[in-house]
Amino acid sequence: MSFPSWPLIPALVVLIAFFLVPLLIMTGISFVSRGPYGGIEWILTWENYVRLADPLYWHIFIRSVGLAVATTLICVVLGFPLAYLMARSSPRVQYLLICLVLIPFWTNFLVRTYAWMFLLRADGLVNTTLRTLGLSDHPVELLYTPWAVLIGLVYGYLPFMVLPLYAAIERIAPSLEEAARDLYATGWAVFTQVVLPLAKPGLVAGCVLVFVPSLGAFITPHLLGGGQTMMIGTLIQHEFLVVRDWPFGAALSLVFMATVLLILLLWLKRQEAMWRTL
Amino acid sequence: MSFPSWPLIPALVVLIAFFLVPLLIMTGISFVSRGPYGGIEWILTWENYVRLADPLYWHIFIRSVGLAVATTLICVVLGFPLAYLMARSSPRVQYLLICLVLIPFWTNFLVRTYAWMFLLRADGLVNTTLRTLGLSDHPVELLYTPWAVLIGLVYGYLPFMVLPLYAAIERIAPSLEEAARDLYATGWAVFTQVVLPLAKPGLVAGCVLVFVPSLGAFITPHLLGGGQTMMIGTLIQHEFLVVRDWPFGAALSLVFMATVLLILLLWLKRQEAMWRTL
Amino acid sequence: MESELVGSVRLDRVVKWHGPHCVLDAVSLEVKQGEFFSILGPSGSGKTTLLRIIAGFDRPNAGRVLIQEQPLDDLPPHQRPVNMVFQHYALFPHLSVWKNVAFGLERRRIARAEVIRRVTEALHMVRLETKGNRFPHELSGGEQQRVALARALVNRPQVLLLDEPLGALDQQLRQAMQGELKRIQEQVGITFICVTHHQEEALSMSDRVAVIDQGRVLQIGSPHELYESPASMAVAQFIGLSNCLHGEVVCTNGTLCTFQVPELGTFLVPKPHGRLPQGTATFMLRPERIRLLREPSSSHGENMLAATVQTVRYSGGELQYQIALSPHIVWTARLPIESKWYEPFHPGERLTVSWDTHEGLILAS
Amino acid sequence: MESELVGSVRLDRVVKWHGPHCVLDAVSLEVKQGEFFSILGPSGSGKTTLLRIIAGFDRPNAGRVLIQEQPLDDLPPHQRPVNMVFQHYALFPHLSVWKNVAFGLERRRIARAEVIRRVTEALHMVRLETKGNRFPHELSGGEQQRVALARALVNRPQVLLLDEPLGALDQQLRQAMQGELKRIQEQVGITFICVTHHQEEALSMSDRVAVIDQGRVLQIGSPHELYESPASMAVAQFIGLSNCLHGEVVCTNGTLCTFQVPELGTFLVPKPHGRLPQGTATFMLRPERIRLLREPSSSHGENMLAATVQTVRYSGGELQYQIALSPHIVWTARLPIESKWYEPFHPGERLTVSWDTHEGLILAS
Repeated sequence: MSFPSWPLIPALVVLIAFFLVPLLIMTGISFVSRGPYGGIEWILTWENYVRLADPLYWHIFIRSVGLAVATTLICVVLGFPLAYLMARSSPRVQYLLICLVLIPFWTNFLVRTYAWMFLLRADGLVNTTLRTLGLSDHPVELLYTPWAVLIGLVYGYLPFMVLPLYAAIERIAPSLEEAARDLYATGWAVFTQVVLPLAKPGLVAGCVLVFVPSLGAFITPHLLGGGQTMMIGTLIQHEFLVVRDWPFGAALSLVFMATVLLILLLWLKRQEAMWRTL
Repeated sequence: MSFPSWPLIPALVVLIAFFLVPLLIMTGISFVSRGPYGGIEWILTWENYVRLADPLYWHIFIRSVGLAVATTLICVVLGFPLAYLMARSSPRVQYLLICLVLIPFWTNFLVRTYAWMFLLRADGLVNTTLRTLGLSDHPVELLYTPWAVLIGLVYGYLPFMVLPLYAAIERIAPSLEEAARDLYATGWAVFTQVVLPLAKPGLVAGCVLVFVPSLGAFITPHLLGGGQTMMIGTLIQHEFLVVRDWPFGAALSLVFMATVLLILLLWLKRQEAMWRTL
Repeated sequence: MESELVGSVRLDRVVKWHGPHCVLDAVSLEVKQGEFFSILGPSGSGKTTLLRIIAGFDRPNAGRVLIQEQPLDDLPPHQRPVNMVFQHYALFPHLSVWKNVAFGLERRRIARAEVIRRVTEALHMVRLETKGNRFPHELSGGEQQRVALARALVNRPQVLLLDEPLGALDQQLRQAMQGELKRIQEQVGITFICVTHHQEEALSMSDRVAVIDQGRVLQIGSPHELYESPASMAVAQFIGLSNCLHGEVVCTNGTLCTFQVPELGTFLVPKPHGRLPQGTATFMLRPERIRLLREPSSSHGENMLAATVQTVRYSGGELQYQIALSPHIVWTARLPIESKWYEPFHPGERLTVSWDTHEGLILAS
Repeated sequence: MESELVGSVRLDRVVKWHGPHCVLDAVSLEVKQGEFFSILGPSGSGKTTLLRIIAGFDRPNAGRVLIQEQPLDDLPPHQRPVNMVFQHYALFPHLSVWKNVAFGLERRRIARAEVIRRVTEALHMVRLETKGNRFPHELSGGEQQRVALARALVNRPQVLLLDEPLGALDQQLRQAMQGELKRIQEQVGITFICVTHHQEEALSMSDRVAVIDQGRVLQIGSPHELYESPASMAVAQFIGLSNCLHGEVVCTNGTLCTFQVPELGTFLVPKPHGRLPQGTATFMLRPERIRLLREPSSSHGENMLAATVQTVRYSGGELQYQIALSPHIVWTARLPIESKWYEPFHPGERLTVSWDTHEGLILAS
């Protein structure tokens, strides 16, 4: 390119400063001790990592992974038809649907979560409706269950599934679907043999974008799950905000991130192998 | 399209349920009274909106808007060269840079914010470095200032600026830049006359994606700004979590969202007019 | 055989509207068994819509499509005995050449051994035996075109539909593929219906051609008929280059008439077929029927007009002249260069245009 | 004039490497003032790189580019006295046609009145006076092409570079634009350097053509020279169709030699220019120099061979025959149809191929 390259140097500096420095700092903090009143003391130690051997933390971790996987799967099932609808609509309708999908981002996340709490409470809208209709005489327990957390997470992260899927499906030429139809494919075969494999990059991107933040989410589990459903995100929040044990929180967060990365890499590898054999 | 349309019906139902119902509920809640122990009581009232006339809230709102505008501008200045670099790199380097930009998303938001707190504290890394180098003998006040909030917001939302800009710039054929060079344009003219106008959709998307959440942010201002810098986001959080006044929080949040929408629509209109005269 | 006289594909007054715009206006045509039939028309003439209606991607607003006299009506695309070669091939980018070709057979749950046999045969036919493991993006344009062809033919449809099959190829490859396509069609004996806007392609490959414009069939005939006896000026101008003059035709008895052009005088023309367009008519002459002479030399059965050379275009084996008969009338003449010693005319040179009286044609204005 | 003998553009042993691949291998050539010069080569021959080096988008690894004998060396593109018409036009999609054309003038801070005068003039030249307010996406392909031309010419460069200027247009439009481009070039008198892979385009528009392949110049000459006296088999095959035979040439005194092909016997050929390639050589004959005869009729100065018709391709005014001289040797013959009564040969028919002995050409193998 003949474009001058000098404006790119600050860009690289910013990139490194912003995106690597906090990571390095957290790594450093995870190897020192907790100060007496929170904060840190400069004594090198493995202690924070040794404490992670406690199966308690791994139970929380596994429960969080399960919930994140469920969130991701539900988002795929709900998001794919939605994304397909968007991609194959007229530009006008596409624009409208994108706006609709993005509406939640215009309101405070907290406010939206409280709307769900209001819906799911013992005296909330769902239970009131059930009671009024005579379908149940004592309140169904909805709020402060893993189900409530699941609903909240799907609600919060569905757009992250829909948007990359939409972008991927929009790139699939409609003539490919017609060619498949012409070659004796039923509607289901067109979907599994043509649309799904070609939407794969968007699907993988969507899964990563939903799985990672829903695994680390802390506000939704805190508000909708209550104290009963401790998640990895709420645990880290607890260490930082309540216990004020920064070094342990940092260690927890790093090990958790490394594990997620590992899981994802293995999954992406397997995906690749799977798609290749398809 | 010959694709069967029945899987699209649940998609539409989900879209409406997920994206409109919470909004309607919040609107409903904002018109009733607060219950004695938090929660709500079913008495219709304008009270929550009347209370918003208090200039206190508008000061907070204006301060928040100022901070969000500053965040957006800094993100544009930092993000444009970065996005350009990404878009014009070889596919291999593009992939690497996207991963680098997305790294922060792999760690808990809270943890990253604490890394910034650690950097900016009175006994943090920046002040320790300054003192060690003899550049300052008493700690510089960094944490719990609007500047810390600004840094935290830019850090948190820069990827939302970089990614749409990258997508927009990548679509600009390099031959257009060459044609401009051929037609006597200097590097700066190529940027202002060709790249910038053609990257406009990405720039507008990036600005919206940074402005809206940074205006509503509550964790970053809470942690990095301390009690001194009350923002609209922390105010809403305060109403919901501490005061437990849901109706007022909902009204606050709705009025605030409507105002943001209005500001953005006016800005987009002006943008359009501006670009047209360019 | 009797069955060969039955139309393989028959369109019966097919009408298609896109909103307020009439794309196909009661189109009827009949394609014979085993024929290479082309539908030739400019872009926007409705020719692609016609093909999509036969394939089942679009529904006609009125009229019917019949294959072997069986109406297709509401049969979805995957149940019609036709296959299509798409305009930009529409190869599945995530599947190998082999998998692309096998796609249709696998969807019909054909036995594995049969699939292998037929895909091998199809790839052999398009001379891509060795490229089965490649992916579409690894192939050249011509190879992609042949994969698209194999993918459709492997299903042994009764009718093969081709949508601008050579449109994405460049000149040299396009000519080679014209021969290839014709060879394959003769080999498999399937009815081909080919949509194109490229007249040379239609003429060189087809048994018969339908010329359509603005949703109406202008003429159906063999390439030779269309070129030598176009039904109207529109057909003449769409098929090959044509020179024309507007004037008055006066016929007496005999095989020749007199044609009068105010600016140029009179000359003889053959008597038009059918009804005589008395009064104003159009005279048409093909550019390669023109002889250019340095000196007027009278010869029996020839017309002669004085003219001036405007431009000369050289294209290797041929020269194309623009010659002005009057300031407002410019004709094109194509002359093969039959010898390397040939001395071309120069722009500005005065010469005599001559042609056999029987080569002209009178069309209604 | 003396100045016209000075090369307008001169390339002096230009070398360009892309990694380990040599794209241009010491290319030297000289383009004269006011000439329409084409660089013809297959894709990947390095022709576009050559153009980009003249424009300044790529730097040569060695060698120099001179305009009016001034070396350009490290001048950036926006300081070179050349303008370029890009392959896919590269029109600014956010600017109107008027703004696109005015872009170069406005960057050079030309006075407003002068900009208006010159843009009006340029749009008039390409016949788009009425489309100044349109945007590129509202124009047809041919109109976009003309905007790209106007946008470059309005700057009055010393040299105009054109990268496959008609590559994105379809056949009919392409032929019309060839004439248009030539007209504009003669009108403005600027040196045009045009890169193309389309041989007909190069022949019909250019004063001179350079044929390049794999980064080397194979031959430079007028279209007539390249077609009638190609320097090598590679050039002959790239310019037009050619029939060839491999055999032995035996020359004695006189203007004719004897050419011997094991399968076909001997016939006479003209004596090659320059050094005699004794022993194995290639005989080349253009397809339109062939006469096809139903009966062998001996005539002075003609060669004759027996052959069988394989295929016939009809394209309106012309027939193209594939004729087999032996099972392994197939020639192409192009015959214009000079009369509507002409009776074509049929596949399988036996006939005699005849040509004037002087029309053949001997090339080193």
